Amino acid sequence: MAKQLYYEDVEVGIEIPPLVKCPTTRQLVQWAGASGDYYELHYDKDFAQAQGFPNVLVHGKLKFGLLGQMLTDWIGEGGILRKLSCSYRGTDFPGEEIVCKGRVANKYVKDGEHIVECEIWTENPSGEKTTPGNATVILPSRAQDKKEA
Amino acid sequence: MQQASIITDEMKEQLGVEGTPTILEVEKGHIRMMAEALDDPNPLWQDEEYAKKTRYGGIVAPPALLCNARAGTGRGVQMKSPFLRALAGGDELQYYLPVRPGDVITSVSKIAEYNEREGRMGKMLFTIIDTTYKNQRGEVVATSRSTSISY
Amino acid sequence: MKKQLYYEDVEVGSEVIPLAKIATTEMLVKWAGATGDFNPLHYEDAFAASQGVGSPIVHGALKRAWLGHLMTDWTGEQGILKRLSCQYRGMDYPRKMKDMVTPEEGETWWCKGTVTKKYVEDGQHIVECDIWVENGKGEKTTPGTATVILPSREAKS
Amino acid sequence: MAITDELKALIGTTTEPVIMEVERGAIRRYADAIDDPNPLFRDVEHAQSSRYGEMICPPGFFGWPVKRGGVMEVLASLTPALARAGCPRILDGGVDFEFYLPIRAGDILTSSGKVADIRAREGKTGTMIFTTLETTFINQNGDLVAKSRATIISL
Repeated sequence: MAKQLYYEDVEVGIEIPPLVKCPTTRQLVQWAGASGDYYELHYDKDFAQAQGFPNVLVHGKLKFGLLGQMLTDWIGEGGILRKLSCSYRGTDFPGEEIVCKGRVANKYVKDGEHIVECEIWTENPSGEKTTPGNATVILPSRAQDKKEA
Repeated sequence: MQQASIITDEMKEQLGVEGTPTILEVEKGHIRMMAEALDDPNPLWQDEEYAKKTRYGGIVAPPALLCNARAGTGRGVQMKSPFLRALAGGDELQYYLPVRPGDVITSVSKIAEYNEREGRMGKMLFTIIDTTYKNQRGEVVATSRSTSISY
Repeated sequence: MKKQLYYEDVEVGSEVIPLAKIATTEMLVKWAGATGDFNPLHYEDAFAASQGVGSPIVHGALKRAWLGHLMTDWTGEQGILKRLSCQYRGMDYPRKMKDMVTPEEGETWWCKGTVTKKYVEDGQHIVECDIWVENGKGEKTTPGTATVILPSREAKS
Repeated sequence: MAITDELKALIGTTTEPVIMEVERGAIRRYADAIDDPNPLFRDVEHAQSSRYGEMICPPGFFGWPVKRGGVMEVLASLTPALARAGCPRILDGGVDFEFYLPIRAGDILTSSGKVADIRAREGKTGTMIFTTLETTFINQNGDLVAKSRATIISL
């Protein structure tokens, strides 16, 4: 596991380490099974084409899940994901790279919690943000750790 | 001439009405399927021995588990739309407590809002669904707000 | 629940109550998820074409599971399935979906069977059957056999 | 014709045991996938009041989805040997299950696989090789609950 991230390690503007993914049709079928979302748009090419798309689409919620992975990887076991929000603005297709990215937008201490707010998004190969959103995480603080020790 | 609204009185009556609760028994196998579908190797989702030593004290579910057709987000509510085609518009999850294998999550959804908009492909209906997820102890583990777009 | 079938209710030549099934692309994806068999032969057009089967085919094991459903429905909760065997002889192609709930018009598969033998052995009332999955043209694409133990009215009284 | 020495040597190969926990959700997903509404496979209350006392698995279901291993592992070593014997195409020929005891949700099954037999036969289109894979399923009490014999046809 990666080393623990602390509140003191982040500043407004810093980037979250990107997570690069390239979903395959197999992964979409796996997601359908895991999520119980069997909408044909995500595995039946003829169905997708009849709806005006060139190919089957990556599930929006799968992209939500990938953004979740980027965040849980980043905050480590000592961090808590409090909020994850995103909009499915653009379509992504299997076989194309999806890069999950993020940036710290705000940090503050409230009610003893060390809170970090981030902008997050997924990017397609043309650099378009197909899934913009935001997240709130609570990080451990070195100062607090010291006090408790 | 003013075009008729696609939001009918029948649809308006559904606003705020709590749907049938859906129950999700959280199981290790399901968490594993989810982690495999995300290709997320984090041992917190799968490795009991490892997870025991963390502050969670055992396996927990990845955030995506509750963002799931089986666990709520619109299950149990009567979504009405004049259109046949639908897409997910967005999801917002607030997490309060970890979800663990063995938990029984009851989720209750309601339609919070209908909005109609004119899009590139004609009229579109945005349906906003709010869901509350409680565990077997009645604790709220998460809430969500999801948008479904039909056109 | 359906009413219970007894050993005395069946004779050699009796029909197993047929069960209709419609394989759809959706069902194949559900099957992949439920079994963890993600062979692209069953959902990826281009891969299926490269394997010389034209388009995605129904999993053999899914048809086997249908035959299991045929037998457990027929024998009821008091019946015990002891053996199920089948061979994958012919390929079947799922129906596409017209919309999110309705399959397109097309083939319906029938799971069928007949009793071939009945006997009592070690106090058990045993019935053997030929079973098969039949496609829309009436071809048996998945023939097999099954052995069940049924409750007996005599033993009960 | 006879099978190659390489294939002959593979007869009797066993696999590492695979552990499968049988969970209710997995049983339900399976029953959904075959569109089987039987309440023994879905409804805990019904199943608990039945003679089984708990949700049971439909025939042929052993707590999937499983991680890789088992039969997949055998196939990985078989496939190249079959190709070298001149039969690179692999078809699933069928399966024969024997059920000894009901499998209930909560059971922990251990499956072990073995290459039981490899035979060659002359068919209409040339040589076909029939490989029989035998798998046994044992529950947490050490009881044999089921056995399967799967046939793989290579040509």
